[in-house]
Amino acid sequence: MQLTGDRFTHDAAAAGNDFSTLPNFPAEIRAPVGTLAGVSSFQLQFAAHHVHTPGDQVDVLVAMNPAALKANIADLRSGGVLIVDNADFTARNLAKVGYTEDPLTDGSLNAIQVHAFDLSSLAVGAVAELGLNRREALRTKNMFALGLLDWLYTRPEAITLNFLERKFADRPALLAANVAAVKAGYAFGETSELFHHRYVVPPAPIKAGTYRRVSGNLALAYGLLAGAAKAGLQLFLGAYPITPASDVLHHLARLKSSGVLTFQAEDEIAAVGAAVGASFAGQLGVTATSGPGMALKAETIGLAVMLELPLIVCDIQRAGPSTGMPTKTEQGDLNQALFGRPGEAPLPVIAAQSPADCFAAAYEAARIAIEFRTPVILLSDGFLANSSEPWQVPQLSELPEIHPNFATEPNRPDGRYWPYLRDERLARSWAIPGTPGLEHRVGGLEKADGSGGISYDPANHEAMTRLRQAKLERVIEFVPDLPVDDPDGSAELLVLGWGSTYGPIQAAARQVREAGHAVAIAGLRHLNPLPANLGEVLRRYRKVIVPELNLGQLTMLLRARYLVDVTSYTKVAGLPLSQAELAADLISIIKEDLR
Amino acid sequence: MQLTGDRFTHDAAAAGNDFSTLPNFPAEIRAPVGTLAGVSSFQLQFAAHHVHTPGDQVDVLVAMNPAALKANIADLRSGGVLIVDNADFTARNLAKVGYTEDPLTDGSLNAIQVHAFDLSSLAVGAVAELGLNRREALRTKNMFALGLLDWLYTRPEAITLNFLERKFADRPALLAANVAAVKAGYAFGETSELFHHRYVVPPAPIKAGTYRRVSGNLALAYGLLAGAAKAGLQLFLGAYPITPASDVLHHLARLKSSGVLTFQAEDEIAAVGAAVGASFAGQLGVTATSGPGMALKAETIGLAVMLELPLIVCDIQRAGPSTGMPTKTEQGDLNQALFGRPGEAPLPVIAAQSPADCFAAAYEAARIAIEFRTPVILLSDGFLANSSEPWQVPQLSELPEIHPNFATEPNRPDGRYWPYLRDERLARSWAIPGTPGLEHRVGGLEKADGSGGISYDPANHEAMTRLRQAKLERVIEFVPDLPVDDPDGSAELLVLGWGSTYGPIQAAARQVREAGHAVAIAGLRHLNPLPANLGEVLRRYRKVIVPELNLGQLTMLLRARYLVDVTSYTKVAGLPLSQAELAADLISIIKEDLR
Amino acid sequence: MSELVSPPSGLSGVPLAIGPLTRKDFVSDAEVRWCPGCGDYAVLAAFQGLLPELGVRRENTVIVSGIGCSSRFPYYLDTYGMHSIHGRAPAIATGIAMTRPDLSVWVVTGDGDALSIGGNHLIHALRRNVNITIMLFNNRIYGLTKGQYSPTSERGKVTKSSPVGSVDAPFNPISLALGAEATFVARTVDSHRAHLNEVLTAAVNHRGASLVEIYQNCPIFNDDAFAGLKAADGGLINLRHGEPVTFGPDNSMGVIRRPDGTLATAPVAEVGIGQVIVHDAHAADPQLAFALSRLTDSGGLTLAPVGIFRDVEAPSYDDLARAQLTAVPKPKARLADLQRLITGEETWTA
Amino acid sequence: MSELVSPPSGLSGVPLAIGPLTRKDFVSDAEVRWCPGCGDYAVLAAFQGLLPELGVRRENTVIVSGIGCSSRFPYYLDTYGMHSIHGRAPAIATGIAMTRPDLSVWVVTGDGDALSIGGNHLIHALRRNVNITIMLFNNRIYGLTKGQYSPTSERGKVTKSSPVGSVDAPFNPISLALGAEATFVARTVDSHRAHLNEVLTAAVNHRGASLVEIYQNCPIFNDDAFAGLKAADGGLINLRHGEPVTFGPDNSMGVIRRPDGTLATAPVAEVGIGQVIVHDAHAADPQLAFALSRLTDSGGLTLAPVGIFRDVEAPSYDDLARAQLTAVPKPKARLADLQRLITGEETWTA
Ligand SMILES: Cc1ncc(C[n+]2csc(CCOP(=O)(O)OP(=O)(O)O)c2C)c(N)n1
Ligand SMILES: Cc1ncc(C[n+]2csc(CCOP(=O)(O)OP(=O)(O)O)c2C)c(N)n1
Ligand code: SF4
Ligand code: SF4
Ligand SMILES: [Mg+2]
Ligand SMILES: [Mg+2]
Repeated sequence: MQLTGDRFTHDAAAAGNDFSTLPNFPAEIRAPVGTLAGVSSFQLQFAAHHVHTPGDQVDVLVAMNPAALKANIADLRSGGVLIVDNADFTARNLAKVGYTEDPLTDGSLNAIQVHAFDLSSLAVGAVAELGLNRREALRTKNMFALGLLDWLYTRPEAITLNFLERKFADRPALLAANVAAVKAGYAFGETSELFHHRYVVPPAPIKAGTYRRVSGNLALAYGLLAGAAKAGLQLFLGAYPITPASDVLHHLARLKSSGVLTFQAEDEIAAVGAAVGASFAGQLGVTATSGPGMALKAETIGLAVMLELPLIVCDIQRAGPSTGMPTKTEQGDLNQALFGRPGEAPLPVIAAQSPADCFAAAYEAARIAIEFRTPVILLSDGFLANSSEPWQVPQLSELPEIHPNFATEPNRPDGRYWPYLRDERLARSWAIPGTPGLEHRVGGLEKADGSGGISYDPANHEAMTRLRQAKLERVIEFVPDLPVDDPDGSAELLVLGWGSTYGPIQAAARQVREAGHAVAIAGLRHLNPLPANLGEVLRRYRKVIVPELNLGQLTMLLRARYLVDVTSYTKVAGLPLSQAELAADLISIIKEDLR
Repeated sequence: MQLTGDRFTHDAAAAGNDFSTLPNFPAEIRAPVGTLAGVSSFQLQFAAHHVHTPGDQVDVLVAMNPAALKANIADLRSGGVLIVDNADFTARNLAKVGYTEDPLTDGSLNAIQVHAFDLSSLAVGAVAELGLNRREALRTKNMFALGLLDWLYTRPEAITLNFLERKFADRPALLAANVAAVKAGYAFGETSELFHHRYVVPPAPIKAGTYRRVSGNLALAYGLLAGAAKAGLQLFLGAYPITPASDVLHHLARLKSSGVLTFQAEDEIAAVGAAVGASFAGQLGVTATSGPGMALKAETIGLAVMLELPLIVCDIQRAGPSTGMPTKTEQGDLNQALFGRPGEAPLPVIAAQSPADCFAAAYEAARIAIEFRTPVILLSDGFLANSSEPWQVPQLSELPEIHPNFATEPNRPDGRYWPYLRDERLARSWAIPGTPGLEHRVGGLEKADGSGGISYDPANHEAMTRLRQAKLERVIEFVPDLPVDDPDGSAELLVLGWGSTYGPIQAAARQVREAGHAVAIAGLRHLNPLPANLGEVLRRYRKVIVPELNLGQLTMLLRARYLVDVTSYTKVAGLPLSQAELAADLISIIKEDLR
Repeated sequence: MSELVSPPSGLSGVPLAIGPLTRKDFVSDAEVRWCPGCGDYAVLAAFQGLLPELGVRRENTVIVSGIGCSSRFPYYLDTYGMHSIHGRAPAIATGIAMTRPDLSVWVVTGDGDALSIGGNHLIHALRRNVNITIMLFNNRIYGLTKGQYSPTSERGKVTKSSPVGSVDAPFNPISLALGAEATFVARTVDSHRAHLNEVLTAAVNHRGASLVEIYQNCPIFNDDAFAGLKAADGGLINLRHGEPVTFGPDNSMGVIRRPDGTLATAPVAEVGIGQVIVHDAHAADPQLAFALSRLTDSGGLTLAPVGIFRDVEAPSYDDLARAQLTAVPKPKARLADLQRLITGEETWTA
Repeated sequence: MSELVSPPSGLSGVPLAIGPLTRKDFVSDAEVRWCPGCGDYAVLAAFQGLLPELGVRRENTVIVSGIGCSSRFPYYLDTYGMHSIHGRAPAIATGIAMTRPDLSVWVVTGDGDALSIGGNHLIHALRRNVNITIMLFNNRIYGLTKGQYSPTSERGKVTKSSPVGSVDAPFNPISLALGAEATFVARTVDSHRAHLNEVLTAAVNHRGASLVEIYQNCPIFNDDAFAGLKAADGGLINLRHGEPVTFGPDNSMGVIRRPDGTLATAPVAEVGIGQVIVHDAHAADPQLAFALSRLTDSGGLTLAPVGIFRDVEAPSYDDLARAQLTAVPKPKARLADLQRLITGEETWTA
């Protein structure tokens, strides 16, 4: 199913639709097929308008067996279309997933347009002549389904066929079979008379440019690499596999031709340690993990704060606490990112807002880390990581420059080198090994400002503690004012999200506005330091709602910082925020609280 | 010097004075004697009234060499008494610590009553007949100084002599020498005519009862043990040495006759892991560390939140970030305690307010951990850890009972056992290995409430996340309302501290009140959940000042929670809060801001 | 020593079952969720069969695991169990074993869990000789995170995280354990039920830390990693205490000592059975066990000794730690003692 | 192999110093702050003398340490250095070595730092064979935290944290390293400057991970821990490749192989020099090195081999990892390549 969804997404992209996808994997590696735990699904929303989420309720559901039907039917909207392969609807299979009656015949799906047929046999029949064994033949059913969907949505078959030719270039038998299956599916749509409508989804009005499809983890990997490349540094990733961050390692491990060094460490502590080492050596050290791994890295991140070295720590959040639900999404690590270190150890925190935005967020993280010599925490989450959307490919030449500004000369009148002399931004001087005359030592003990020598002087510690905080605040230079989307300026309600909630917020706002209400929305990318205009923005609205996939972590920050009585709106179900639910709640708030 | 200070403290205690001590060790193990880095000092405040800190400025300074003088002279108040051994005031020694002139003769100490004499020779002379070698003889100078101080403060020599008899019971030569030195010092005071006054400090008006002297780390160890004993559990400490927490391990390792098992682990992760294991096995698992170790324990603490098992994590805070200044104090880990874990992982946080209060705080931590089946973080700091004060020895029989309430029977109608069925407090059922019929599995994955089986159900995760938070909030049952010290109810200014700042706040309030101003003070012991009346208390005052040894961590919490514009008052110098500075600042706030 | 006393077993102190137990008593109602064909199934089945035979009470058995496919193990056994966090099971088990000598404590872990993130706890548990039995499922891959190479993968392994081949030299878990002063070290194979049984029984009866490496097939991400060994004429060298170390078809091959002192394999027919070394699992010194461990080829695995490399008596950490305690008195007396303790010697009265 | 090519040295790739360097060049201006009489002083002095002899540029030397008394080391050397956090130096050094083949990377650590909290990083760095040189100061105690027993302390050690004696069995760092596949393992003594020099020189010239255990006296918390060895007639067994392993007064003692294959010591006069084994540090197989490591008594230390136990050629991890990269093009071309990469193959235009 993942492949069918993937290719159908490309068809939507080629047709100029905007889209958003969400693959959904079982928690087990290969949970037995036909069980609820074993269902793998792929959700796609595409449209002629801007799309911000993979959608909550679906219009069309393709279910290949009873388990898939059971697991997903609740998401199909009333009146929606169900395409279902009934080949496996035996009593035994139905019972296995808890159906006592056959849902295709017991009337329970009356509110739905059901198209049930033996898709498996049709696919097997279509490839009958091609010499595949039964297992291989059965596998082509996914391509049959794709052909059928292509027909239903009036997509040209050519894109899929081209792809198959590339994919199976050296396996002609499989190529022929898959092509035959696609064509058979397409023909089935055309001839079976099961379907009374075909759909045409016109292109969405998106900015002119070259687009590609990208998932959050891939965009993030590219953003890191772009940052290193623009700074002229090697990218070094130290990582230990963990869901849903492992793909960052997988993507970067393939980029050896781009000079990326990846180090699969023995644990998360070694991973971040090696990244700190790489940065000390004058490269861009990065590490990527999820919540439990973040906890383990905390001590070393604190060291990087003290050393004042560039470092990017990517936290692809998953549902917690503890092992939690590793394959599910959440925004539970904001507090950990901001506060999860001993002592006062401030550092910049950036959150990506959409799969494609992971690129820009990672690039910004690199720019801040390198130019301010500071560790930066980059927050993404399981939803962004695996979800994909169109991405206007950036021109690297147009991205802001990044200057590591390595020290090459002594910086003291007496010809010495002091590693903790600072520039106007309070960023310290950065000399890397191999530079003659600038030999120096850094460490985790408190140091005298300027010289960097160990210091237990109370006044120095006081000054250094405040200086590290002041440096963090200088990062505001790279933080743009928060733009608010408030079309006619009449809204009394502001919905402020951060990270991945901004997609659903945008989608919900569309619904609220379509329902005739005014609502302002904004999405925070910079969580530390916060944008300079944020206080003013918050005070501008009668009511501020802050949706989060946690119990109100940003809310706490905003209330503390601005003393504004913002309202927390929280979901912790391991799922992306539901746009429909949010829209409904916003409308009732507008109707009731803001009358 | 530590021993002299220690014994002189006992003399003060015996005289019924209230007191507070602060030993100050060099960061290096044995930094060379005579260097500034090598100075070890012992600060003591005693009085006929309540004493809350070891004092900022001292009345009497005893300096045994130029380095000690240089390191501490700034703390001696103008007009104070300096007793100084001038034996080592050679040009070389003076130069070594940066004196270009001899401070005893250059007039720089004119504002001070200087008593300089060759204390070393006097001590050596006093023991001349006793057959010690020179090094041993010289060591008696500390006892000479003690004898002199005993004379100066009109203390009976007997207490010291008794102690020496116990200490040197089996080393008669050393006993004789030390006794001789004490007596010689006493006699020197009496006969030398150097001193024109003797002081008499009457007993302080303290509650009737039996008192002993106790340091924070010892009181904490006893509190943990008392908690385990009252609950009928074995105390298990998993620990990895770290300054300033190591003494908790050292103290408990000596209590083998009380059934305490200590485990010196390979690292902090193993230490807390073993403690979780001990709790799972039905004992009281405890771990003790400082900031860097806390960071390493975060993942396992999250596991304990998920398992819902008792666990006490003691964080004896030190100056950070990173390695920071290990021997110095700070309150920089409040945020880490509250928020330093992935996902939503709420747990109770308690902070001890004084050395002796470490007992009560540890006992409360045990009570909450056991009765709510939850990890509890207990915050102390380097100052409390090493500082000592009089402690009214509690009667164990009067402490509140602690009931582990182990499950012994199946709790389901069908005869099964569900480990996540809850009582009214939302505490889960706790069955321990060895109990027949209650076999069950727990783990870090999200679990179905009740049964505890692994669950990926979105609604269940939502419910469990809120339930863990709700359970934390039920702990309020054990949290008394915050008492406010506002003698005549006329104060407009509230000073709210937490943990170890409450001592200096009390001392400062005394000064402020003595200067004729009204000020209200309160000290928070429970940081999570916060006392029920806290919001009301904060709103009662025109201005609320929150002093902290960090950059305002409690302040953030209060502002977020109560939307009250509290004012942060922060010091991060690695030192306890200065009462004099605070008092002066409070007075000027009262005079200027609250006119 | 004038008398021969039988050494304490790993299970002494654990109460005996009252009635006979069966396999069924140890099967929990959780649905087993490994991939079809996973080697974990075979080990689970063998283990469920073994537990009732040990004769100790079900409720006194505790199984602690880390994270990984294999670490799901405790859920499938109706004993006390904990599915903890990645790599930390030996530390948690240490706390259990120290405080409760009446429990039989097992650790279930994987090659990633035990040797990558958990390597330090493993070697320290072995060094200390805590009375626990560790089952290390070595599939030479990270299963649960979908197939990255592990610290036991052969160099050059192509995985998602090593698309052009890994460059790490692998650990030999047996050598590592012996280097860490382990007192019981063994290896067995998922599909060899009788051998598994035998080795695990010896392991749990050993007092102190026992490490059992189990070669376990992961058909999804590292299929047939041990096929070369499992083949009828494969290179499994079965170690048995007191017996000559022979292997191969009709035991035609033997392990001999070369003139330089190191071990090597040779056809028995050529060297004569007299040259074949005799295994001594109880040798106080681990030199022989270590030498035997080196016969494992770390690459494609065509040769590997299985069985008990080392099984020596040594005081167990938790026994020693408990021996330092004086018996805890009854609650009342305990509180009175404690009251004396906290009151201390230097008090004064106000 | 038809040709004999000299293997790459641990220092190849590190630029040579232009002019001659002296000890003074390597002395930083930080005040040395160990206790009087601490063994660290002797090692520091030797090391400051050694560095200029290596011939590489001062600015291309990096010293990374963890936390502990010994870990103050980098501050006293005028090279690049990092005093990092407890136990993590090998991991940090790995990142440095991987990204910068032009640097000579040293790790300074203690028995607590390397073997307690940092045990996992140590064994993994050794297994991978990262090109770093690790100096492990073993004083068999935690110095900086004021004297708790460490993973190398003898059992029964009385310290603040073990008031009635520790119950842990200690690690033998050499055995542990060999069990972890280390390719260079040696031991030396703080006060034996010439030996220290020789061993460290060999270590840094070894390409890959080199572990050098240095017996270091802590006069404050564990005084004379090695006195038994250092005594004139003490039990230091000096290992030299290709030479018979003899020791004691007039080399009157020798190491022989017992009939059961294990090593033991015996008076040479009794057994004859022919029975004394000849050391082979370059043996591909670590069996001999391991056997030699077991001659160390783990208790009061009266016998301990010193010198190079093992020194074998094996590809270093960082060399292999870098070899997988294609050369990074000049900045312009690099950006153009990257632009192509991120644009990808399936684009569309709006
Ligand atoms: C702290 C932490 N880091 C990483 C992970 C992700 N993770 C889970 S299992 C695993 C490795 C599993 O490999 P192995 O121990 O060999 O077990 P297998 O699945 O092969 O049985 C990893 C990396 C995690 N759960 N927690
Ligand atoms: C995370 C962490 N845990 C604990 C400590 C405290 N600590 C500092 S050094 C040390 C042990 C030092 O022993 P060793 O490595 O043998 O060095 P030595 O001082 O003996 O040279 C410990 C436990 C720390 N700094 N950081
Ligand atoms: S991934 Fe491999 S180890 Fe994991 S359950 Fe599947 S077959 Fe077994
Ligand atoms: S405590 Fe020991 S190891 Fe540390 S500096 Fe002092 S003598 Fe050296
Ligand atoms: Mg595995
Ligand atoms: Mg040490």
